[in-house]
Amino acid sequence: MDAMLVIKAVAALSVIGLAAAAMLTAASRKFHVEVDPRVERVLSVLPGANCGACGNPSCFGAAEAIAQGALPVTACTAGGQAVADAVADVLGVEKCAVASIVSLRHCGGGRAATRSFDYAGVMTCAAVARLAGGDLECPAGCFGYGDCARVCPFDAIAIDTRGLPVIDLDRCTGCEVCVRECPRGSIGLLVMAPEDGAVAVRCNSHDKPRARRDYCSMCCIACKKCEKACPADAIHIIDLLAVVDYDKCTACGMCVAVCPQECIDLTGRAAIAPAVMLDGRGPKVDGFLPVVPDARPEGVGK
Amino acid sequence: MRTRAFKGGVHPADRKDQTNTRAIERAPVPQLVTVPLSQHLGAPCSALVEKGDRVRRGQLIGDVEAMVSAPVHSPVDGEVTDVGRVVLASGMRSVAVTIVPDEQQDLDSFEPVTAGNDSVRERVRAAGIVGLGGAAFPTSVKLQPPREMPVSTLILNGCECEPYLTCDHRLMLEQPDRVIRGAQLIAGSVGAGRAVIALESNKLDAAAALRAQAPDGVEVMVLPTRYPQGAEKQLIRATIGEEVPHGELPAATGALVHNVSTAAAVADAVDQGRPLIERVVTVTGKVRRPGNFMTMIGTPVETLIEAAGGFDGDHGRIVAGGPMTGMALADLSVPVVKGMGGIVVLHPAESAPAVHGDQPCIRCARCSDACPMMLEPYAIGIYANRTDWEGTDRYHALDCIECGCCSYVCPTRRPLVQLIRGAKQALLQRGAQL
Amino acid sequence: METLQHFTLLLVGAALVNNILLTRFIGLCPFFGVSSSMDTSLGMAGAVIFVMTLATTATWVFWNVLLAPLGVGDFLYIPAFILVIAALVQFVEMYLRKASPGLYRSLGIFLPLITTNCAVLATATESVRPGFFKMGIDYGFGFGEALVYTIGVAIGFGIALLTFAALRERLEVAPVPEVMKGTPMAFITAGLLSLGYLGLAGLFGL
Amino acid sequence: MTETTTAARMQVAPSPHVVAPENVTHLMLWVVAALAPATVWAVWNMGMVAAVLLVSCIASSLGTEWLWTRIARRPQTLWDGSALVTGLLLALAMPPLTPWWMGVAGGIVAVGLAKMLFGGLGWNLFNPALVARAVLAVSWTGVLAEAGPYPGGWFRALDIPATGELDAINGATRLAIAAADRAADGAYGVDLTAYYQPLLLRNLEGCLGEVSALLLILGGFVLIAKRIIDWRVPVGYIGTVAVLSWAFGSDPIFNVLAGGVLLGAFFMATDPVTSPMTRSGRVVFACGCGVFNSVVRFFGPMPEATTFAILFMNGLVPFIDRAFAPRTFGWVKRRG
Amino acid sequence: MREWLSVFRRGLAVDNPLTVLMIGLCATLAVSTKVEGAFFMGMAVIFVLSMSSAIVSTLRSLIPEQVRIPVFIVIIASFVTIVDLTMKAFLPGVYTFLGVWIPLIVVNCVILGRAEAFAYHQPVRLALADGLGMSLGFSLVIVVLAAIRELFGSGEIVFLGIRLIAFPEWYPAPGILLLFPGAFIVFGFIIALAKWYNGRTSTRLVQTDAHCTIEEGGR
Amino acid sequence: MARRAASTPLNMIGAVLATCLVAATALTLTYEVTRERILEQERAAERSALQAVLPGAEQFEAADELLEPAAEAAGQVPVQAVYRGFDGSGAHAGWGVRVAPRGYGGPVTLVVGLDRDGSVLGVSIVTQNETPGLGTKILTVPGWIDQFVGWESTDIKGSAAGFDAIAGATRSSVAVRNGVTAASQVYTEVLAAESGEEEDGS
Ligand SMILES: Cc1cc2nc3c(=O)[nH]c(=O)nc-3n(C[C@H](O)[C@H](O)[C@H](O)COP(=O)(O)O)c2cc1C
Ligand SMILES: Cc1cc2nc3c(=O)[nH]c(=O)nc-3n(C[C@H](O)[C@H](O)[C@H](O)COP(=O)(O)O)c2cc1C
Ligand SMILES: Cc1cc2nc3c(=O)[nH]c(=O)nc-3n(C[C@H](O)[C@H](O)[C@H](O)COP(=O)(O)O)c2cc1C
Ligand SMILES: Cc1cc2nc3c(=O)[nH]c(=O)nc-3n(C[C@H](O)[C@H](O)[C@H](O)CO)c2cc1C
Ligand code: SF4
Ligand code: SF4
Ligand code: SF4
Ligand code: SF4
Ligand code: FES
Repeated sequence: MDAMLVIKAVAALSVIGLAAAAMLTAASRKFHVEVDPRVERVLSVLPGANCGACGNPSCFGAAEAIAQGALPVTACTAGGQAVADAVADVLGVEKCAVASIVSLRHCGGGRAATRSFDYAGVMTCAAVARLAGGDLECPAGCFGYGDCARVCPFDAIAIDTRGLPVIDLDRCTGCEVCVRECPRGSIGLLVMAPEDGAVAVRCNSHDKPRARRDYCSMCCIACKKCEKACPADAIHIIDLLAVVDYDKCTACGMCVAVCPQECIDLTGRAAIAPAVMLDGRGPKVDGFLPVVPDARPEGVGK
Repeated sequence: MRTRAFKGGVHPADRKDQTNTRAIERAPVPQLVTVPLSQHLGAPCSALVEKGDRVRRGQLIGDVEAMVSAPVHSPVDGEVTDVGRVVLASGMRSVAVTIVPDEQQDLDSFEPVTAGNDSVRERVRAAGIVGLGGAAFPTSVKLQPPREMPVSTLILNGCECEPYLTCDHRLMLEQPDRVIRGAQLIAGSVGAGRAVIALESNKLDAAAALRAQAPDGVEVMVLPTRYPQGAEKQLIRATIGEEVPHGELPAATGALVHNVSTAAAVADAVDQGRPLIERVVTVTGKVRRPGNFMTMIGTPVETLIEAAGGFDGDHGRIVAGGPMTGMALADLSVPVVKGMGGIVVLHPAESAPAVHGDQPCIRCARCSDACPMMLEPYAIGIYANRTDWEGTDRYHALDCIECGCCSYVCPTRRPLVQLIRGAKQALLQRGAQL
Repeated sequence: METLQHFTLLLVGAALVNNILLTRFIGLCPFFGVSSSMDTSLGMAGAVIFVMTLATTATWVFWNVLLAPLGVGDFLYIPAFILVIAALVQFVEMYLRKASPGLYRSLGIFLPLITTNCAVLATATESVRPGFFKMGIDYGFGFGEALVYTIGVAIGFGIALLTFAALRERLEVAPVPEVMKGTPMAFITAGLLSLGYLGLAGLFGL
Repeated sequence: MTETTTAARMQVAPSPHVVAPENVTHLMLWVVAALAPATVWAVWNMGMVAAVLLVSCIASSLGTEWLWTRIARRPQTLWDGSALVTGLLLALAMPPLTPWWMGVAGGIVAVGLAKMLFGGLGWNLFNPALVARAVLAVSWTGVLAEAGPYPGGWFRALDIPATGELDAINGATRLAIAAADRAADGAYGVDLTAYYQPLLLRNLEGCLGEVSALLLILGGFVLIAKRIIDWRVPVGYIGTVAVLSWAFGSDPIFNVLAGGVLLGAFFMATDPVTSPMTRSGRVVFACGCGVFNSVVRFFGPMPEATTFAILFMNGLVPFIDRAFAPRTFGWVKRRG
Repeated sequence: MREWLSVFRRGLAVDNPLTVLMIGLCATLAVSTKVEGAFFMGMAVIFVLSMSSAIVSTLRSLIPEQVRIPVFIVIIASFVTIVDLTMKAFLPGVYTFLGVWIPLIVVNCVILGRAEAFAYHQPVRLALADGLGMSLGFSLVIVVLAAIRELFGSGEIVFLGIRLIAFPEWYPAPGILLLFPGAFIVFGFIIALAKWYNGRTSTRLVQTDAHCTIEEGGR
Repeated sequence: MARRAASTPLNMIGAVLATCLVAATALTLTYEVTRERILEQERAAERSALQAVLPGAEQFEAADELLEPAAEAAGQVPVQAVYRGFDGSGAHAGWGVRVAPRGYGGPVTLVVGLDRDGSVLGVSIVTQNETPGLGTKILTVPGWIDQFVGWESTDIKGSAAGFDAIAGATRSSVAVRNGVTAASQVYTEVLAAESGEEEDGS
């Protein structure tokens, strides 16, 4: 073996190796730039959905704010407790509990509500809402064109065969994006305990009960049966509409049982009805919901 | 002149011959008038009357302090039977005063308005005049241009470029004196040295009538017939050759645009103290006796259609305003408002086909060639469809004037205007949030 | 005139006819990684042109001063070159971050990506080791030729990256089947794009 | 107010409420109509083989579109006619002796791979017919070559490399021959003007669509007159080819008439979906096609480069669209 | 052992270097015209990656922080050179086919070895699992890609001179599959397949994960 | 986490030097070990190529002195090597010429075997970079390459005219043909004289 070649090789590689090492070492000392490493660390545990629910334009913004103490470690609504704990972990601060909130739909009309005209055009709730006030007789009902489903950053909503959005509470993080998107306020944000479930009144019309009945068979008729049945004094007829006080509601389901209009539902993890989803390939339904799949080029807004 | 014309535009079949020879006639007094308190852009009025009150024709029934607003007056003698919410043709909900007219009506008299002072602007405001060209922007506001942008040219918009409509045409033909008087008053009020009455080449008879009476300083200009010649920015481009810069008022070019009917209403308000309680409405299309009707504000659309002889067989959409920018009606009981220049009952085959949802864009570029604002509507549509509002902003969605040329030419019938409108709304909301 | 023609052909050949991304399969990771928007790909293209030129210069010097004279190039060039390139890029990155944060934001963030990119190593190696690639012509490069060639390659990289990014922006909004969204469609688009480049093969005998 | 009195619900839709009479199907059928004379003439002259190829290309294009929409549960788009145009153009761009199974494969590639996979009509980035043609050409060059000369003509139609020697190939299109001659002696050995007439009227040595240049030009004029295509594209394309041919010392008219330039310039580079949106962009696009076509024809290994020229420029379209965006009314500066 | 397996398995699917991380595309697309070449390319990567992961991990406590990058690069590049020279000497046919792509894998191996991210912090055992998993994931995909391209593109698969499988004579092999466009397109479909597969498994994971953590989050 | 060596200058230089030492030594070793084999492989490849084209020969000897005139004779086509072949008895059995005509994707290197009268005994393709599936057919189409066998230098034009190119691989085919023609050219202008001399000399 050629010893000379070994020496030459070692020399050459060492020169290059040392030069590289020296350059890097010198550079890292000389050009050192201080970046707050906490921002990176917080960012690494955030979900990265950039949903904006926390009021920041992106997860990065949130990470900065959290690292600087401008926002609490629980700032990420979407991430829930897990993320809050992780953030607390990486920042080395005390963990705090977050309230778990999910969104709830306040309309049960769907196919049971009367349409006021034949609509043609862009199949979104926002678009129909701009034309003659929307194609529902009910001034507050859900159009069912699925804007909420399109915008949900966690893919928690799908339009079911009744033409109503169904919210998968397992996925919903309470980020409120859908609530902001809905032109009807058909979805309300509320605080609830997922394990226990909660009741939801599926009517939001402030018309007179008589008028409501004319255009929707699922409406609240203000009969007060729920109010009487509730053992926890948690449901009341206010302005001719049943309203739940979630601080008191124990999700016992009494009101659900007595409502003659089937206008109250028990929701929550245990109670999600197995609705047939129309997520692009379900059965086509006649009537007013013919084109939700087409109106939604796949993955729009996702 | 040709070089000044705006780019783009379309030539829809104008179908004006149905009504452009019909003299303006009076529509019957309806059994019920519903006068909305928000017929204009700006703050809605508050009702000054209650259920059960008696009102006189011309009496002020709604007003508000806000600067951008216009009061409303009762078009009839009668009794107020309700003050409540109604749905308007635009789909907006507004409080309206419902009046049952008396049996006997003196249609030639009215209660003259009282203005704070004698200036043209005050009288116009008191008369509740809004732009009759469609946008229903309170005229008095436009009579007060920003100080740093003096108005040098008043342009009276007699283009009436929308298909079917002839109300402005008939007005210019039958009452050129009122239009010219209005032009003089407005020009005097804003200090404009030059007044131009612009109309399209399909109304040469009206041009002749105007020319016959036009004094010095009032010019009659005939422009090529092309939609949307009457849109404010395009009209300014065609008459004085300047582009209204993005985000600026027309006054930035030294021009002020008013509709000819607005000018006529201004003339009446100043000279007679006449409030804006009536307007000419073209009722045309698949009706038995199409024509131009002097109609009281608040008249239900049904009444007008009956006045025009009722439907003539099957019909398609019923449009309030022109077919390019007007609104399809869901309900014929909606009232005529100040900004409504026509009721067009479309032929079923002529109505745009009903498109449900998204149609593909084949990138034929017809929309961008037709767009008078030189936008790329297809691109805005694509981004709007994805609710990517930044994307729509990159393509200047906010500059769209919603003229409808793009949807009109699109071979796949993409609902472009609707998509763009959605984008504009979203962008404006976001702008407001910021 | 001769030289001008020679250099022009060298440039065109390197940039278009033998486009490094679409006809030679080199540097594909960033081609797919940073082409999702025009803006980022513009930054990347700039950074690649910069780094490639620098890297070729450096490897050319090390090869001709150290490795070739010592006769150890044949088996040391891989560690030597990648070390040189990695160190260089890292150095430039740190320098930019300190000296010119603006430039760093537009170009610098792409620098680490470049180290992990075949194109730089391949082009630098190719420029000093003629015949490394079995391309149409046997490039026997002087320093000037090596530089022109490198710049040509880098320009070709930039052109392909930018057009691809523009295509992907359009693809992004298209209703493609759900499973094909994103990278799968990017690959198929690249395939069809390279179909067009196929027509250039053998142009001018390059 | 909310009570509806009329029995039938009224239709409410956004403005405008009237639309221009022409829809997509009309556009597509006009293209078919413009191609019809050339197609009929080709079948008349070439007979059964041409008919079989036409049927296989068109049937497989339509079939793929139908199947795709069924399987993907998208709205049926068969009737918009674009698959018909794609199939027809594919057939016209192939030599008549192409085996039928290649026509079928071409239709599947065109509509399945190049169009529907990208989202269907309007979303494809590359011209479907040309993608298919390129794929067939590089996949089965041998098969196409072995298909041999058309009975009664001596031709080989696909993009076979010109080799410098005529005898190296079994037969050649006039273009290939001309190129070969030029390469061999540095000048044309033949008088190219003699070819004008057959190329214009009846030429059996090329693809189906090349039988008569005159009929193609007529069809193109119809589309221009109907404003279905922008005249800038064919004029820019053909003009560039003519000028460059002249500059490279060849006969401009022959170079325009021979090969696929006319079919490409009038019917393929004009495909709205895969060409730029603005007029200036289209000029750049067309000239780019012309430059690519001529440069490859004169300095490259193949005599025919229309397919690759247009595909290459298709790739640049989004970029061109960005670079040549129109100036919005009232905006002084171009958008950044 | 479970930990070892889970680290090992990651490279095969959810973190597959080719279909998910998209690293090492050049060599993959270039040499996948032949199963033979792809196979040996895979072997080369397996060798380099597992050897360097192991060595880097063994030496991890001896290498000072600031010079670790040059040191790691030298280690990895040396293994690549060894493969390069050895293959040239003993498998000349394969070497001619793989040619320049062997030296170029150094780039990917530097990333994949992820000397920093993984081996540097892990015991040898896990570093090896990672290296093996990653390189096997790489090899798996490249061989599948090559099998599709060779079989359908040329009608047969020939491995070291032995014809493994062949289509009947009349099969008109579409040559496009052996060219650049074919490589991109087939690989596009493979990624889609991988995405679909990973999506199926990982969505389920995410779902249960979310559920568990929220419950365990203890409200 | 394992304890890590501190970043002192000594440690750092030491670590880098040690790595380089080990790596360079290992690589040199590998290189040394493989070098012989690599050269041998190359020689063997060349030999087997020559053997394939000159079936009668057993010994080959590079005739480097003829390279320059040969290159001149071949014109455009580069000539890389010229070999004399000797049969078992040491008698001159023919010539091997390695040429590198340009194909589609770059040079196609081939060895052409010529007998002493200049007729082609065999052609073998050594390296090529043609398009897989298309140009590579010059390798894969069975029997194709054999058509060159028997071409006479005296009538090379005639043979070339009747040559059969592979459909779809015309340029690659022509490259091979050009290589063969060039080799014949070399024979006519250089080797023929040499052959004669040797005959005289033997
Ligand atoms: C919010 C708003 C403010 C406006 N302010 C003024 C103004 O100060 N002076 C003026 O002359 N016109 C003003 N305009 C009127 C517009 O420039 C335009 O003339 C009017 O909206 C009529 O538009 P049209 O073309 O759609 O009918 C204003 C319009 C809007 C919507
Ligand atoms: C697309 C479009 C078309 C228009 N066409 C007319 C028209 O034909 N006649 C008209 O008076 N105003 C038309 N306008 C409204 C004018 O732009 C402008 O608002 C009006 O002339 C101002 O006068 P006013 O405030 O008195 O209504 C149109 C607006 C748009 C957006
Ligand atoms: C060849 C090479 C490969 C690299 N691979 C990775 C990698 O896989 N992941 C990563 O996060 N960074 C990678 N980097 C980036 C560097 O690790 C990183 O920029 C550097 O270590 C930062 O130095 P620090 O440790 O002082 O923060 C790589 C850098 C080089 C030179
Ligand atoms: C003028 C015109 C030219 C067309 N040219 C082609 C073409 O060259 N190839 C093709 O596949 N389709 C063509 N089409 C049909 C259609 O646009 C094409 O299938 C789309 O690319 C599919 O999205 C053409 C259509 C028109 C209107
Ligand atoms: S359902 Fe609504 S609140 Fe829940 S995650 Fe989706 S968008 Fe957010
Ligand atoms: S809840 Fe609101 S956004 Fe969702 S479908 Fe109903 S109306 Fe649309
Ligand atoms: S509606 Fe808007 S985008 Fe469409 S043509 Fe008119 S101005 Fe242009
Ligand atoms: S007119 Fe319609 S199809 Fe044509 S480019 Fe515009 S949106 Fe697309
Ligand atoms: S393998 Fe990633 S750039 Fe080459």
